[in-house]
Amino acid sequence: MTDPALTPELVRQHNLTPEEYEAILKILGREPTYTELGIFSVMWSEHCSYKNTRPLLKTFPTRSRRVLVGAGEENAGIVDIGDGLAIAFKMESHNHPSAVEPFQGAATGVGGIVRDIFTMGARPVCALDSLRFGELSNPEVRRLFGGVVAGIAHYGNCFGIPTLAGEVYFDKSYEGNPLVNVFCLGVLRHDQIARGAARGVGNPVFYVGPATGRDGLAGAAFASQDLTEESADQQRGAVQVGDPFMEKLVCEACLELLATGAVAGIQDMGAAGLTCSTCETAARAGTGIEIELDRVPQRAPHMSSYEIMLSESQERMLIIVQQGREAEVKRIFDKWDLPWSEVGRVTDTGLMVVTHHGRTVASIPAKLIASESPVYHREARQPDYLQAVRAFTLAGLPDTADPVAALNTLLAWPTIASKNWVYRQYDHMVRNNTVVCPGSDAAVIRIKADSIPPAPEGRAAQSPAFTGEKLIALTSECNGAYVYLDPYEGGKIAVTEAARNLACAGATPLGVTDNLNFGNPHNPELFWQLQESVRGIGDACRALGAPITGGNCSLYNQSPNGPIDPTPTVAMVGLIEKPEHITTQWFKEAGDAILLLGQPVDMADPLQGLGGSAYLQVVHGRKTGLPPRCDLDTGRVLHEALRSLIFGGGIKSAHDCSEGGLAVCLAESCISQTLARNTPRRIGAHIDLSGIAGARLDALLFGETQHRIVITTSRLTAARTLAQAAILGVPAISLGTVGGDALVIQTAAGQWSWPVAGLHDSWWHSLARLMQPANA
Amino acid sequence: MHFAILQFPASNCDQDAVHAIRVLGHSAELVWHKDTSLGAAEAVIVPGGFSYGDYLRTGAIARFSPVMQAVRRFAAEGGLVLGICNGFQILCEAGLLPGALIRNRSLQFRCEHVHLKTATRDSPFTRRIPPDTLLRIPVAHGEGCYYADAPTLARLRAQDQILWQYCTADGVLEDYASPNGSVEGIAGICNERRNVAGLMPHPERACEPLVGSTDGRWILESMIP
Amino acid sequence: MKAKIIITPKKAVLDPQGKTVQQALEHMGYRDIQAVHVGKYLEIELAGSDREAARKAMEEASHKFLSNPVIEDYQLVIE
Amino acid sequence: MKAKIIITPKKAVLDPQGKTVQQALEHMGYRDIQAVHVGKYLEIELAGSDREAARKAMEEASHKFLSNPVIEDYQLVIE
Ligand SMILES: Nc1ncnc2c1ncn2[C@@H]1O[C@H](COP(=O)(O)OP(=O)(O)O)[C@@H](O)[C@H]1O
Ligand SMILES: [Mg+2]
Repeated sequence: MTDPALTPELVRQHNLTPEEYEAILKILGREPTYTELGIFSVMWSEHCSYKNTRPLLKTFPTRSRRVLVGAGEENAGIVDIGDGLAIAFKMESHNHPSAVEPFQGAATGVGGIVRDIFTMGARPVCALDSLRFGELSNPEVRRLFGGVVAGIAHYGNCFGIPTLAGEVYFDKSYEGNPLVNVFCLGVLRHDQIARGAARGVGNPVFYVGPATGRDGLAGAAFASQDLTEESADQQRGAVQVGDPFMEKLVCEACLELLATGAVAGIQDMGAAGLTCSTCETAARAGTGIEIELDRVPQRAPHMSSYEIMLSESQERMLIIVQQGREAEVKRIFDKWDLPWSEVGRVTDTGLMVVTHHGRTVASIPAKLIASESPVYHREARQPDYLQAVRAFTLAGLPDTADPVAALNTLLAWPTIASKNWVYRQYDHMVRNNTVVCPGSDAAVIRIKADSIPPAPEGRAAQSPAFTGEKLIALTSECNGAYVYLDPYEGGKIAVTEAARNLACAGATPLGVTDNLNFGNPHNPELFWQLQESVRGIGDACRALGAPITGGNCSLYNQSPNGPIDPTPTVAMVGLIEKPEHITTQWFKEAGDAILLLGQPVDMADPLQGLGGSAYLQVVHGRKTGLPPRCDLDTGRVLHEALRSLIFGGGIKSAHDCSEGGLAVCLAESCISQTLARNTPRRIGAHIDLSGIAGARLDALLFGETQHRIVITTSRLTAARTLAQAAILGVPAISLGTVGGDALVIQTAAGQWSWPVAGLHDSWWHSLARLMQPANA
Repeated sequence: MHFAILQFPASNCDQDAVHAIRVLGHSAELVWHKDTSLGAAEAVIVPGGFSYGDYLRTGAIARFSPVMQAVRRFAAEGGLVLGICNGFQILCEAGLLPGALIRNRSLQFRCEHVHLKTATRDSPFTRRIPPDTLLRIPVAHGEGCYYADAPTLARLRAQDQILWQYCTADGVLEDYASPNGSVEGIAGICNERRNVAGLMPHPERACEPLVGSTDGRWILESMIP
Repeated sequence: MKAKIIITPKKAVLDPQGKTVQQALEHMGYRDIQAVHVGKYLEIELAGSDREAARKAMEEASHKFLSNPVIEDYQLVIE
Repeated sequence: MKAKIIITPKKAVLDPQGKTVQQALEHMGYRDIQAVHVGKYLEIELAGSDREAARKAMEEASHKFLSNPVIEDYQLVIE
């Protein structure tokens, strides 16, 4: 097979600019081969090089005294959780593959992020998924949503990782370009951190896992273009299919192998497969690497060197083994019946050399691919649409006349409705560690001895085995509408709400991983959204003491219908010190006092928290107005106060106000506890808001003023709790009492009542009904 | 009491079973699917997971593993064998239990807590369950719909082999209480000799207050003399 | 040679997938659908040329392993 | 009439199920197995007698709904 001639057209098809091509000539001192052109094109795609985002990512706070491996150093960041233990976590997107083939696209997304985690030497212990789709009235959206959820379920369940938290938003802007962000968290001991580096000249390089096929050719490049009919069609020919069964075996075998100490470096073959893994491991170690493609197991006949290097076949790993210890690799991989092959060696040349059929098809200075990769400071311009957003006022917007209907509608709105249709398809309890299941503000998982990979041989005797338990809380957040309406505030709110959810669970933040889902960075207005939200996220992470330990950028999220709402998804992980601190969102017992921490309505906001709100979208059909203001100090003080109260004992439930405002928060507190299948535990509440003056009724009930948390205590401790909140610097008022069969809200404007059975029905079954219009 | 917990490629509740047994104060060891002996085991648990990816049919490939020959002998000698979830599927495929488990009627995987009624306390898997006590235990499966033909069902009933049924919080057998559409709400059964049992729910995930239920202990403790 | 094996759920066994496909087809406007059965299809490529030996081996595999006689029937063709 | 539809994974697409079944067969001692592909089989019972109309409808359904053209091929027979 002859390689095509290098023409400017071919260079363009590889998404390389003439300037980038010049840079390649300079690095090589000659024309690239066809395979080299392919290698540069994927390595310099946005997906692998972050060429448009690197300058922005540099502004993130990435360190704390707990961060052991920081953002960008390795495949995932690592954070200390005490007692010699650490967690590795990261989020990754699989948006475009999921648009093309929802089930496999989402499934392989899970596979990819799980590999990123065990590559670090950590045992994957839980996953989380953050999803965005168009509106469910569209059958194509239902197909995508159903397929994505089934794909995540298939991969995660079979692998045996609990998917225990996440979020799903539905908005027209995601039609045709769904977002599928998946997160994985793993556990390891400090002395178990593995490196993705090709260390030790002369060390053999092993390929383990299934054979390479033509699947996902140049998937990284595909992710770095707008989603068009044409680009999708190209990708359809080569859809990646995930094999979670294989991944489970590869994971167990790798962890077992790492424990032997025979591994000098390990790297998964994710985006850009063999190319990226060889290049990066050599660049990290400052060595060279030589691989012989004839030794790479191949699934399809007659694959070219270009295809083998660019394939994204799943579940493959590259392992650099200490010379002389090859037998251990063979023994362990044979035990697990896994294919392996010795494909090359570490060298001291600094070159990544690829040979095929006796010919050298690529020879590139590994370090330079990374260090000389282009960086662009894109033009940013404030979008025109913001004028109208800022001009929006409540004048002419009649106050609510029917709060009863409005609350029921909001609870049934798919974005707010219970996501049980999703998470009941995920095995969220496998591994026997799930303490708080999906359905509360944050999920809680315990870490115990069997969460940790096998101990390195010989080391076990030195450091005593961990026999205790640790508790980790997780949540993910991002309200894309807010970010669209004000990217800076929206970015801040995503982080702050995540931190607030953790506080509600009784947890203190450890770190953040983010996934920046945006449109085409060449569009200055879209780049401005990116730049502003990065600034917001960075500021919030600094203020709340949650460093960013890693993440992922997914640009070019636009279909022919236009760009998505900018969606910088934030996943935050926190530590819960004691089991007694674990707090859930639902009301516990009749007679308990309901209190509000925070300002009922932000009266300094001219929109009283209604800008960008779910209420405005659902009831008035408008996605506009500046979102609620997010003062980071107020947030920090509130979270710390809530934690102090929880640590002091006596807080029986805590739920924050987010989409749908106070009324939705109260309703959820009444109806969100589930004891078992078809066995909700519902309990009513009597709320008196008549003392709150000045605000509009819709703003009081459904406004989304930030920094508010509804808590309950026993009646006897309520007064003391209010006094303590005041000392801790947080406004707090009494809202009412738990009990009865209805949520009753009394305001200055009147009294309304909702039987909890009806609220529950609207909220719990909404997604199932929308997904089955035929049976509705 | 010493338990053997089988480990197939892609078993993923094997560690959970080991942990649960240790929580109960007993010992457990993993036995690799290629092993031909169960060692010093006094009881066997075939754990949940997706052995061999559940490819072809759940449990179809695992059933042919060398270790299953050992389990067969162990059962033939009267040893206690409990199959949980995928383990139940494997035991049915292996013919150690009658019937089969097919796709959930919803066609979707279901993970949630369910209520179980113990249909008979006359078995080494149910004998310690307090009378008239419903169990609250998680399920997590895509293919847990129990099927057996009419003569087999009649035999199961006649010989009191149905051990657990899905029920409502009030203990009523209702269709909607079942996560999978099993015939007669069957969640678990035993063989005629009453030393081999299988169930779809996960008792090993319900042995500690921290994870939300301790009802699974009744089942595992029943196995301990 | 090729062994082609079609595995179908026994008539008495609940076939929720068949039911769902039928409903979906009806919902999409297809008429005259009286029943849908969903099964499995296996294609096994075999070396060698002894048809009778292949048939015997594949019959056995189908009966013992590829299908579950409690819930499934199979048809085998050697080509 | 009956429509019989065989749906198989496209050749270029990974078929982990086929691979696993192949390995299992080899472990059980079956020789000469070169490849295994696992697909789906649908049997649709149709009322009426217009074969051509049935074929057209079933072609469309196979393409649009019963198979996933991104990763699967199908064969349709009307009997
Ligand atoms: N895709 C999903 N996967 C798993 N759990 C989910 C998913 N979407 C939502 N959840 C869970 O449902 C609950 C409610 O989610 P959400 O409405 O986003 O809450 P909040 O407003 O507090 O962030 C949370 O426990 C969340 O983790
Ligand atoms: Mg919340």
